[in-house]
Amino acid sequence: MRYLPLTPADRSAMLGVIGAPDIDALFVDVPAAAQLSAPIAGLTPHMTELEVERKLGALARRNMTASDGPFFVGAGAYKHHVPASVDHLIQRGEFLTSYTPYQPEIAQGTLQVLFEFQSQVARLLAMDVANASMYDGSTSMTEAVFMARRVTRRKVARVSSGVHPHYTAVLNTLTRFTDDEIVTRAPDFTPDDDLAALAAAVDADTSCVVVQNPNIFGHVADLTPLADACHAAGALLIVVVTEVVSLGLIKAPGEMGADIVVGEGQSIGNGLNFGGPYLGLFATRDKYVRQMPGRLCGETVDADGKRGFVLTLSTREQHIRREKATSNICTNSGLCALAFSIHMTLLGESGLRKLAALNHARAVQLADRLGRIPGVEVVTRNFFNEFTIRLPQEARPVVRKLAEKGVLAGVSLGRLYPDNAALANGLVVAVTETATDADFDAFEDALDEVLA
Amino acid sequence: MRYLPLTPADRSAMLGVIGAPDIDALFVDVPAAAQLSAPIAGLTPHMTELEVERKLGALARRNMTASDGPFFVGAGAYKHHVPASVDHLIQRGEFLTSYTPYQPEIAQGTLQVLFEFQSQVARLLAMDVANASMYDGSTSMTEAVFMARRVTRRKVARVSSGVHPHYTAVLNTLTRFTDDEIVTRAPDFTPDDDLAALAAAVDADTSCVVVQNPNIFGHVADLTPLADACHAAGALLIVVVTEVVSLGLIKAPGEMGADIVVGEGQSIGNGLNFGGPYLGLFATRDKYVRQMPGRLCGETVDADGKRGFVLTLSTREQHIRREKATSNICTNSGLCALAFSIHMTLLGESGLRKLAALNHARAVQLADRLGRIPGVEVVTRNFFNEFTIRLPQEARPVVRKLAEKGVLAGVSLGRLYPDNAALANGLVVAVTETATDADFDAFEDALDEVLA
Amino acid sequence: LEEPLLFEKGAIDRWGVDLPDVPAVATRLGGLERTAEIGLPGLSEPDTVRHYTRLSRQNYAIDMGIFPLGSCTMKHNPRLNEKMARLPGFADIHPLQPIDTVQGALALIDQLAHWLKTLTGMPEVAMSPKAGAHGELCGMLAIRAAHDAAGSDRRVVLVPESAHGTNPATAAFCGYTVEDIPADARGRVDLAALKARLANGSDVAAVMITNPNTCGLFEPDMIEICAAVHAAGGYVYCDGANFNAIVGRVRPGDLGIDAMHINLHKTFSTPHGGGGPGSGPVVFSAALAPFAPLPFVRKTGDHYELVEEEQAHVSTDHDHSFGRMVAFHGQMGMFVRALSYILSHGNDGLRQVAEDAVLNANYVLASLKDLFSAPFGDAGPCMHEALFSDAFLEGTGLTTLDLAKALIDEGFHPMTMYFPLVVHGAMLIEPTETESKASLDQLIGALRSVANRMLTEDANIFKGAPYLAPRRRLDETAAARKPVLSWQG
Amino acid sequence: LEEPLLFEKGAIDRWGVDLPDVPAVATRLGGLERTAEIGLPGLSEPDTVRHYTRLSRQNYAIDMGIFPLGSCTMKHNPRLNEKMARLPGFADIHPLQPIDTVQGALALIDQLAHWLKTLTGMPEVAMSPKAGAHGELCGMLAIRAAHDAAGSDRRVVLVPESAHGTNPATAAFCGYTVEDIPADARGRVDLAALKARLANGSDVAAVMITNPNTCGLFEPDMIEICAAVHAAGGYVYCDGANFNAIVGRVRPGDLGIDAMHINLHKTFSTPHGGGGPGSGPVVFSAALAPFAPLPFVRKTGDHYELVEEEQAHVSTDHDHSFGRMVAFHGQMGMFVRALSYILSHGNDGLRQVAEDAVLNANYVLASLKDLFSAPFGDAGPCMHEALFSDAFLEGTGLTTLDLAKALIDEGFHPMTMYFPLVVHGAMLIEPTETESKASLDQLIGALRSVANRMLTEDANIFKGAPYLAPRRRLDETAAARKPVLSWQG
Repeated sequence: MRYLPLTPADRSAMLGVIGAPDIDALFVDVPAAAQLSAPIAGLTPHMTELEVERKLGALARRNMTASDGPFFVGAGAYKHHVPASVDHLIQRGEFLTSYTPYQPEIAQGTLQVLFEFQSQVARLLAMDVANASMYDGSTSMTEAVFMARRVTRRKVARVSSGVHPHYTAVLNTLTRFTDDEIVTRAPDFTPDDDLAALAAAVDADTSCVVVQNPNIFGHVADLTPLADACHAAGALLIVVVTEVVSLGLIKAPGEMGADIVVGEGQSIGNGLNFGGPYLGLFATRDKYVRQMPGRLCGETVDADGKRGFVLTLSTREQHIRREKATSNICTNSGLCALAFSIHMTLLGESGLRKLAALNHARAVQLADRLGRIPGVEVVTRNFFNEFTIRLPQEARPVVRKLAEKGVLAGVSLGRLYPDNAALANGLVVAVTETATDADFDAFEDALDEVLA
Repeated sequence: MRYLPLTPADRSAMLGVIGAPDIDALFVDVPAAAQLSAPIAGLTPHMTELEVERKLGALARRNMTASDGPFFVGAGAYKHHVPASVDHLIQRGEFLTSYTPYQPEIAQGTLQVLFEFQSQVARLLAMDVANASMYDGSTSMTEAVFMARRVTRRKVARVSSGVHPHYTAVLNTLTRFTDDEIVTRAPDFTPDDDLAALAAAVDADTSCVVVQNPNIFGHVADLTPLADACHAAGALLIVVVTEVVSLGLIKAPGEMGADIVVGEGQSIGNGLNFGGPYLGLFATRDKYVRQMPGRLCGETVDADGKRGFVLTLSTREQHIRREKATSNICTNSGLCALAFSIHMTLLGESGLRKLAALNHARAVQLADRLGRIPGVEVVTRNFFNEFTIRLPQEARPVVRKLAEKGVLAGVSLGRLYPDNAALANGLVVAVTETATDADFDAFEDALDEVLA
Repeated sequence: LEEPLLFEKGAIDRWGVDLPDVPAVATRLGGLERTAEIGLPGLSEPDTVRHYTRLSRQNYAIDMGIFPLGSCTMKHNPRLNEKMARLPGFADIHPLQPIDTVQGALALIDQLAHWLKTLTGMPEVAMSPKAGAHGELCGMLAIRAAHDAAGSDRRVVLVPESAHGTNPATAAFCGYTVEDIPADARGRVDLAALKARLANGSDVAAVMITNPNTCGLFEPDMIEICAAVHAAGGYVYCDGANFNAIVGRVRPGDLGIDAMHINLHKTFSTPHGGGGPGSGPVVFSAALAPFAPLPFVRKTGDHYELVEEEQAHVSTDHDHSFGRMVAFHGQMGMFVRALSYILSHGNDGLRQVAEDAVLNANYVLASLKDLFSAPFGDAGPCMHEALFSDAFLEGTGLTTLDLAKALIDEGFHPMTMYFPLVVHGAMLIEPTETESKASLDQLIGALRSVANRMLTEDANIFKGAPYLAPRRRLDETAAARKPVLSWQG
Repeated sequence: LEEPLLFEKGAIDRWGVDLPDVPAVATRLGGLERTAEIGLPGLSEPDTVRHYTRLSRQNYAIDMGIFPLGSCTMKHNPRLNEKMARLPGFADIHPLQPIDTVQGALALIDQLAHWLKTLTGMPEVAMSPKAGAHGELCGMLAIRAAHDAAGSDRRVVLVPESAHGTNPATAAFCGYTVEDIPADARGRVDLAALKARLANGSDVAAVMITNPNTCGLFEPDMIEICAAVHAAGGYVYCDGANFNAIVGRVRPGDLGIDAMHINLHKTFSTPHGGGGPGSGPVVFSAALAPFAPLPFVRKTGDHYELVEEEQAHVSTDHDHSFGRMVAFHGQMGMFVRALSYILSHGNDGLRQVAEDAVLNANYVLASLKDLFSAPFGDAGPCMHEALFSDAFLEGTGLTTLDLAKALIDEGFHPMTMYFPLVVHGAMLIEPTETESKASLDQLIGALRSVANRMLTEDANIFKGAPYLAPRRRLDETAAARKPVLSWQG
């Protein structure tokens, strides 16, 4: 057992010190009926490293990776190029194998990183303050709705139809047994109607309006009028961002009046990983900071007056407040936040802006090409790096056929909204800096063939 | 330029401090005729990370790797499984990006590793003292011959026909302009004759006899009689080991009377890497230590009396002795030595013995299977994990045909000895712990087909 | 050299990535260009590597020494697991790719699910919860959904005082009122008191219990407790934080529990990473299985299917699912690491894990209980962690906190302090099975040395510790009073 | 906590790898079983990771700060290069696989060779030398072989005093007698003296010269020197250690040199790894090209061939090859890293490398020369490194060594000391292009502060430095007098 340092001689010496005849003597409290006397049947015995590598390698090879061919899948998770130094640095044992920094004297590395992360996120979202990360974008959004209830003492959350349907589903699940009332609308292809309808619906019972930008169809919109409507009614505007690279090019939610901004931070520094681990971003205005969920790192000084960092405002958290906590969350995505922060540092503002501009330009180029295919219509007018096209037939089988040709073409609205036949021909296509002209050619050719 | 921190503003500020009008002013000493005013033609401009990954990735994919199928290639480089923690640890910046430990106060990490490495190597080879590593096995062997000349003040080196022909070639190259006289014999399939002939040939002019164990054909032999013959004549016995895993199972050169032992350490901790970087091992008896080439790390104390380590006996080396140095070598294989030392630590003596036993048992199994193929003869009687078979036809084309079937079958003697027709049907087959029964089946089936 | 903040070191016109030129196109941003300065400093790659390398060196980590944190199970993180998680076939696949292109990923989830179900003796597992607390929520949502489906209106959840803080927080989140379960003198659930409460238990939806409990003790009455709760019409939720103590030796399903989360980073060694990510799959009894969340993996012949919302109504085995808990399918990266760890140990090795973890904890208990106050030290063996209190420091003016900080100067991370709350000045030490005897002897030696000095030397010395860490004691009160939560430069 | 030696910590019955059971077979070892204990201690994987992690933290490294080591060119090591070198298609191929199965590897070598030849303006390159000194040997062997082939019996090699120690060692190795070339007052080769020697130069086989030289200065007469040597029937070997200063701006071939090694780890940033591995390809002029060593890569159409010994006699372009220098084909792992670095910079970026390296060095020179003695500081700009002497410390009883050790306490690695030998108490500072202005300002500040204190404070304080490093000054004399070179426990 390569991970178990005790030798048989160690074990018997230690039993001697304890005064126990054998290891079973230490399990006396376990009822006899529940004691297992042998390894559990139906499971394999220990494997060598090489055997594990072979077994897992074989499973890995059964998946088509995002780098195996043309790739245009987005809808809440994006393939960007992550510099090699990011993965190198997050694998340093001092980051990888450290604990939550409850002992700040020997965790200043993690703490300073979290402080810098919070600062980067706040600026990126144009908000005052961000927390040290949450599980992912969807759970962050739910936490934001709860926070809005705490702040406004109202219970109706009105959710845009352009919010990622998985996010809305999570919100519905987690409010099933709370007092919150979630109002949703069926999605269609016209986001401006959606925003106008939301603005019109805000009322004195509304705790918050939740809107995504760019939304699930790729649309980007000016949220300022909606923010004004919310504030006029005493409600909060919650903005969800699932593609944070967009913020290098388009106005940030904070600039458009958002009160709480949540996001999925995977795009910066983190791989696709089949959906996790990802990185929930959460930011708000200074005045609401004591209602925020999640870990916060703050600046302070040590006994010698040196600047240092600590986890702070922990009286909001479950390990202190127990049933009165703002959230039951007690883990963040520390390592993903580190990767985000390193990648953001490598980009810097100028790099982020260039990366965002590149994503947009490439998306425009592909949209123009696809729009010229007979029967294909680009539905999204204004977008960042993702847009929706309407095909002349149901999109979901088309996506499968394109995959057989080696092209991962995007996410069909049929997969996201299986019960909404009006959307069935829609396909959401994402384009990042990793797509080449050859990828565009392959996509176009394959789509031509499948539709022919 | 992601690796260049200076901004245009930095550059002009610095030129101001220097008092130079522009960068060209700093290159005034370069004759105008040699000044290039623009980037050199015929070369590409800078690439992004992604572009480099794509370009080099495409080259990498044009090679058949040792893990792509059944693999039995050895002859001086061996595929063993290296635990993941080895590569993780050698990539720690403190090891990877540190300099030669000339400032011992801030290089104790590297120095203690070298001290432990020297200790491990000395024990593995059953010698008194080992150096901190050299370029590779072949250059180590040449250095050993030079050292024998310094020790004995004689100049004839007698080289076994079982020494790797590349090693002998290197020796011949590097002694072309020295006083050394290298006596070699044409190889054949009968190693015992070779050893007996060497023992008989040792005379008063002989500085050393150089013999490899296991030799290039896989033979393992008792070198004690040869050692006795050398010592009786005042010559040194130099033993070369190219597969150090063998020393977990077979008697070490030091146990058979060797005076200098050199080896290729790649097998432990290091990948195949198409031939480099590898790791030269070099060990000898205490009495010869001041004639040793290469870096040495020794124990000492610091000003507070604490144990510490330093590079020592550097008066032997070129940066001090200049033209009187024992060798012109001023680099070792520090990082490869680190990988060796970590892997050896993970193995420990019991692990090394088990690994060696496993290699041998698998080789015996394959030899038995191949020996049953009509027309195939296993030539090597006693061996570790590598043996020679004689095919009914020239082996070199057979190897190529097997490669087309996805089987990398070994090294043909025709490749190693292109001018020796008597050996042309020979194939050297190596078997390590990485070969599976399915690999055996595939090899046997493919060979059957090719020979049919 | 002190490492400055990124914001003091970088600048918005510095960067460490090269990007190709941007093609000229007519933008389609609807006039929403971001024009104001964002304020994100960049660094060249060399400076970036140095910044984070230097920062990392301010941290303590498992790779440097023991983390004797009770209840946290900080064990060795094998590098094989990191390597496996980075295989492109796992790391570079999108959660919404067509199902036919991710069969290997679904197979991996299915195999891990099989191990978790078999090791716990439970028929169903929900893989998607993102962390232990999220798993708790998953379990309690299932319990609430089951009661609702049965038309039951129970609103009380019983939780022992010694529970993790997440337990009451989670119960409250599901709309339950929390009541304490009393403990007996040996640190276990007071069975008689519990039975008395259950006698009028028609309002009790569930009992949440940690076993082995947070005092490091196995609940010997667990089977009886479960039977009593079931008899009263409730469910038993088990906090699985301490599964490491019993994995391979005891199946929680055999005790009668209905739901339990498993912290993959604890028992199955996914790295903690300074605070996450975690992963908290939840196993369910047959009674709760129909209420498990979506999505889940279903195997039909050789083909794996991912059942998401849309198909739920055609599923027969999950037709009461309470819904989706996360956007995609859970912490795949953690699944790979956990399965790599599990396969490396096998059923024999995992059993050894529990045995060595318990042996190590009892060795620490036996080696310290003459000097440290061990509240339950004479009540028999502990499980995987040993509980002490600061009663032995009475009169010195020093506390658990001072001892912890002094331990930092000895080169160790402190133990868990002031938890569980049921013991005054608690110190909870969990060595885990990946510590050698030599490592434990060092820790024991340091603890004894510090404790002896605290009993004999000037208390003020210890009030000032640590002295040798990157920072001295930090002013947490000032940080909270006037929070500075982001760079204001 | 001090980290003990592996031999104090491990044991022969401990291990950190699992291996499958060994099949029972009749061994074929001829009775050569190793029976005596070997004495190799093992550790579990957790303890192994901890041992080496702790040891690593005793090191200084580029990832932590500047290495201002003149002549060593310690620059940032991009992690992309490490990633590329680990692609299985490069890392997991055997040097003796059939040529058809390694076409990508040979193509890579060919591409790197193309870059090296084009950057140096030389028509041939030998890729196999394993390090800079090995490359020197390669170059000098080719020179010797060329003279021998021409029937010339020249036996003298001229080398400047300021040369790297490897130069005379290499010349001697090839059977040559070494004579010094004098330097002029500006630290350059004394052209008149050299010409005078070459006037009777029929015994001169070659001149070995470093350019930019080890004083950090470009030899302005280089073209004339080469012409004079050639006129005298000799060859010019150029030590390429300082190629970083001119890469992309000057092609050595344009200066007239005949052979030059290139330290890939210096100019092209393969990691130094605490002392190696290196890689030292050698470029050759047309005159020496036929004598280049085997093996080499030859491209025919789209197919790459590896020409090894056996084919040498059918080759037309290498029929005078002096033979094989290493067992296989050179440092493939380093080739991949170097090409990754080269492609990342491109021809424009490499030129910028030289410019920034020279700019950084001149900035250091300009910022220190008022305080430090700069022997050639007024003679014009330096190239990529700045040379100082300890003359300014005269009378204090302190030396370059003391300053270096004091710098350690400031958090920096010292500069190169006592080299080149032509300057008393030399301090040679090479920042490289990957240091930022802020990093240089920190170093300059520390150097000025230390120097000022050395001029004013008690000398004994500095004799005792370093105080803050993992170790104080080590007794090197004791280590050499009675060497302890391996564990004797």
